[in-house]
Amino acid sequence: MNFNPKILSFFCHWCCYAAADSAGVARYKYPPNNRVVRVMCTGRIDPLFIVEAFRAGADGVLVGG
Amino acid sequence: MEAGRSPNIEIITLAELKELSGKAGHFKAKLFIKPRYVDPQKCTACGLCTTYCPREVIDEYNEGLVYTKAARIDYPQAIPTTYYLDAKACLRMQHESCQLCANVCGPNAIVFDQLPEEREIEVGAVVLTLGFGRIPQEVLEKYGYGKYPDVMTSMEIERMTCASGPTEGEIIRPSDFTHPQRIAFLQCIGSRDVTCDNGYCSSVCCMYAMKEASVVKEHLPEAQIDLFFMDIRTQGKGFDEAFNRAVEKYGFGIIYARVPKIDQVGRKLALTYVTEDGKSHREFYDMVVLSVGLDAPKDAENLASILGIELNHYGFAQTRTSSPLETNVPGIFVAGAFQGPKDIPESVVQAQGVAARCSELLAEVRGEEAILKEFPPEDEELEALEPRVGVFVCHCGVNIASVVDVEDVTRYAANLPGVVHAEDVLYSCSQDALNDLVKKIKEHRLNRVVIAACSPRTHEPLFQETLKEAGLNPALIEMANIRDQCSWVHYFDPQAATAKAKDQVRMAVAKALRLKPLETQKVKVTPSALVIGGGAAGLQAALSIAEQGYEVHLVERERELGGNLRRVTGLLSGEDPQKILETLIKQVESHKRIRVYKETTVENISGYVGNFTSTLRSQAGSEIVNHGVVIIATGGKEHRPALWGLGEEDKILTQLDLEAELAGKASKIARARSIVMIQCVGSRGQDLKYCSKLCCQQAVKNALRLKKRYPKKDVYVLYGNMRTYGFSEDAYREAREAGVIFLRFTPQKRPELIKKGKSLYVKHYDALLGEDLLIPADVLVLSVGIAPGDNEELSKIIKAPLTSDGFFLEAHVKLMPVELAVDGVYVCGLAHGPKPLDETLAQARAAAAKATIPLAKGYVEVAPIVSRVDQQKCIGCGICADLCPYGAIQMIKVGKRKKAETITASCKGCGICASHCPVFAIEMGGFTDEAILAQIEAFGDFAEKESQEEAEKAA
Amino acid sequence: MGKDKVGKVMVLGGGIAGVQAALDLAELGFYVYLVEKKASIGGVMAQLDKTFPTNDCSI
Amino acid sequence: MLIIEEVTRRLLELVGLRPERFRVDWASAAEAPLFVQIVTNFTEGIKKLGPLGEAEGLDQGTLKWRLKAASEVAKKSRLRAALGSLAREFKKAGDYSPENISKRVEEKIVPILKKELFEEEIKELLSKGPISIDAILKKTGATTDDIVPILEAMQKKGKVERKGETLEPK
Repeated sequence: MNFNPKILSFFCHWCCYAAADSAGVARYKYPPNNRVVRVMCTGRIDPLFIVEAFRAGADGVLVGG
Repeated sequence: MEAGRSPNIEIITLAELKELSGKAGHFKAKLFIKPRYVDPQKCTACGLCTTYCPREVIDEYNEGLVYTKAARIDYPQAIPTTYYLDAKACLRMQHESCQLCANVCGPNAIVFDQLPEEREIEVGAVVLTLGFGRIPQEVLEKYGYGKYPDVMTSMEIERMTCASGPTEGEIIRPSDFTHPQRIAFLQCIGSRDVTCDNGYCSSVCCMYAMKEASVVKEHLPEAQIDLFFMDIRTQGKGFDEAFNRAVEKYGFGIIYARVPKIDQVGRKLALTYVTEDGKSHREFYDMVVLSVGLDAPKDAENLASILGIELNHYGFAQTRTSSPLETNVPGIFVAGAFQGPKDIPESVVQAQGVAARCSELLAEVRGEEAILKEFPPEDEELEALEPRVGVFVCHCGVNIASVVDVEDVTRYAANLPGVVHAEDVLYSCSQDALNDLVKKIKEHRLNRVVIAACSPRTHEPLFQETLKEAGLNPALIEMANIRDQCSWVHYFDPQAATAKAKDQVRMAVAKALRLKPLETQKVKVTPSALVIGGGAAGLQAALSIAEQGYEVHLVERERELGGNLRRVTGLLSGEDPQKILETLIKQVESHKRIRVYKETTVENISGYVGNFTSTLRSQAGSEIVNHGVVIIATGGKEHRPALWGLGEEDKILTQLDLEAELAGKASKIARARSIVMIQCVGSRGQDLKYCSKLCCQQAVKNALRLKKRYPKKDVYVLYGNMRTYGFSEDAYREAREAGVIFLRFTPQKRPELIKKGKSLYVKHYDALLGEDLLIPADVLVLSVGIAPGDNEELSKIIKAPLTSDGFFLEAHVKLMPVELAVDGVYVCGLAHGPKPLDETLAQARAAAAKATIPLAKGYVEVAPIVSRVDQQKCIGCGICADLCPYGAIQMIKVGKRKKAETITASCKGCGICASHCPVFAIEMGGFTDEAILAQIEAFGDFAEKESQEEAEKAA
Repeated sequence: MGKDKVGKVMVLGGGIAGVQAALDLAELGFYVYLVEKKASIGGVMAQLDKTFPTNDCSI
Repeated sequence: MLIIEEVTRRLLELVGLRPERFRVDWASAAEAPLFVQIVTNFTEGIKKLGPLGEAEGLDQGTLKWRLKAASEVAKKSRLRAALGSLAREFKKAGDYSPENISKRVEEKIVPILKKELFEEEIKELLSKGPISIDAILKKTGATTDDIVPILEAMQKKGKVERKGETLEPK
């Protein structure tokens, strides 16, 4: 089975988004399945966003603070 | 490289200083400016001149590995982005024969008859950042360089590993263009070598060799790489860890030997050397890389005579420990490698420090010559049009384009709804690309811009500036991160990376369509600083800020100022540390703009850059102070581990204890016949993981002091790697010559303490003899390293992270070495990491420079990411006001009803208010519900499309 | 004496240290002449591919 | 965030999604390796789970209308006000232990979630024509206790008519 999940991530500008940048700078690698929405803080996350993400067809939603 | 964009920096290239007169505060300088033969106003950097220039010359920028043309630019992102003609090579100028470039140049920018120019400028201060020079060719020739093509320099490898370099990142042997299988890196070429008059250590080669070896290994996974060291000098913050990780990951061979000679045998290079166990080896390699050191800059002597500054005996600027940034001439300062070999972070720190130093000198004329940058008014008509999105997809050289199919992404973007223009760009952040962006905005009437490139965290401000220049509101840009979070991390799957890039671009376009112009707010700054910690770093930082003209609150926990420096009684330079400290304290305590709080701690800090409020607690009670910035200079502490019987016997001392002895009667020493020093006690893999950087210098210093006072006594220093980097290598050599015995141990066989009756011995495994030695230790001196202070609590108060070792984590290791992740908070001294006094003092000034910037400006700009309440929708429930972590929402009365209102300056844009608003009455600037939902929906387009495709396939 | 001073600084050498000093001086409210011998600024750092330990591109 | 997380989790649970599909995690700017680990683990987890709906045993149609209902619920000011008040209560009391959050959300929010979600779902179902109570129970995955009060309220408002075991929209 070759299932490539579609994952939507919401990353905090100061934390996870920054960590993701550092991961790039260090040339780490990770699976290319996630798409990223940058927010200034995870406090911005509304339950509606998560539900909408699934409605849009996400197989998983990751919120990174 | 923002220097090209500041209206207050005038770049004068191809220029040399001829004369300097006047004095500190007011100099007159005469410059000699060579002709460029290209008019920078007209040149569009199209590169046609280079294409058509028939004259090939060796490309120095690429270390002579390839050819370039007489009409050229060194590299595409060069500033100024103007081509130039190399007069020495140009056929027209040498032989009056050709003028192809002038013929093809569209804007007629070529001026063959341009003449050299003299220019006189008046300045208040002079900063010398000459950098470093090259080790002479003769030194390299001793190792067969120039004779054997496969002996290469580290700079040549650097260009070769560069993906946009001459070989496009391929590592090949110049002799036969094959991939080398076995590579040797030789350290200390032109460094630590008195035979070429460079007795000093170049400080950076160990680390860069490891970097290059790692990159080479990434390119050639099969290659076996050996590195030949005398000592591994990776003393910088976090360097040991990076080094060890690289050795483990790539399986490098580490050999302690200095290879005296290389010869070619057949197609291979033979290295003959002797290892520590006395055995002789002869090994064959396909390629040898010489880790070439840093020489004094070539023109230093000439400049020194023009300026009247002193150079040290190696030709670098002469400075003192107490004033590492000053030459002997007042008003002439120095920073970077010209002050002594150093790496990028150290250079940046000194550069920032020197800025503070100039700012102190010229405080009263600050702003008099500065030009304010003005932007054209916003084109409101354009902004009001239906969104017209322009998408710019960046290659970032090969950083993105080698993984992501940039052209494909661009084609894809062109067809997205709302997009009226899409193109790919080689380096979207280069000056000419930015100019081009302005042009394209006007040409295509773009009112929304999507840049698919690197991270908005680093580059959005740059593009926002460009939008402003084009008359657009800076909020009308969205970036798609297709480098840091795509090409760099998904290089193993270009197809998936390209798909991801397309998705991110589509999502960015969807968001861009919903972006609205936002107003940037300016917030006033309280013009004073809080400096926490009254040691050398805190004193110097406080003094610098005060001298620059701003109020300082200096808080010290102890009863006395001075911190760790109080315990240091000697310096390698011969200066008296106690005098340095005394002077600093006197200046600080008598300064009218500094208020000192002793026996006081910081209980709480609230607020944000420009407007902090802190609670200071002392026995007398607590006091509230307002200030615009914070400097953390809380220091570190001597690490006193429960190792080697420290504290059990009075014959066992730390280096600092020894300094106290040496400053006093030294009765313990006087009785001893043999004194043994042990390095890295508790450091580098024992209870502290890291290297404390200064212990080796300290040990050498104290060993020398002992030998001078008691020439007959035996002094031993047992070490892992002797890290007397820079000019302190001289002292190491002097100590050996004075009879101090240095013995190396390995991490596997660290020395041990043996007690026999009342006598102490140190057991040391001697590699040469192949057996254990028992060294009598009448006094045992431990180099114990530096542990972080109590940083955790402060880190929580200030909300700035620490490294895993417990020191404060800078915002960027190289480019922002004194700034923390929290705006308006800076760090210096041992709170940042272990370092010797001169580095601490320079860093304190660097922190002072950075901290003074907002104070001098008088305001900070608040990014327009703040929340806004739609008072029509607001039902006045007050949930947002209660939940806001920054107290940035207040409830006001509008008519008869309560409504929420944002206090813009306090708002951090976190959005808790918006996500908890029952009626969606709060919008976040740049992150509206509408925009985020549009991004989510755009994400779904992909999902739908793909599942449809899958369904079709299945059918 | 104070009136005598000039609020400008000359930085000799356009490598990383020179550029950084110029940027900070400009931010501190001074006018800077960044004087470079070669045709472009950037110094040796512009020749470096990546820098350790973070391997950032150097520009 | 913790409360929003818990509420979202419960809502997704009621929709019938596997809890593993939604995760909240933390990595600071300095923790790139941790970040990589989080993303990799999460992706692997979802890979194992399979496409949305598959692991849940929900067909695409059901999934779609249930999520649509959930989306409507997330927009309801009644739910949002309750959520806001709860967040406020937590901020004052300061006890953010997972047990406490789970307990208070269960008490305060879940009943609203259930009511609003099932009401939305029933509306959705009814919009397609008459349907039996049994079918509603099956399609929503709710219990009789969950839906009886909702149906009664709807009847009162005259939005639906009960004919024996079948409901007809009005």
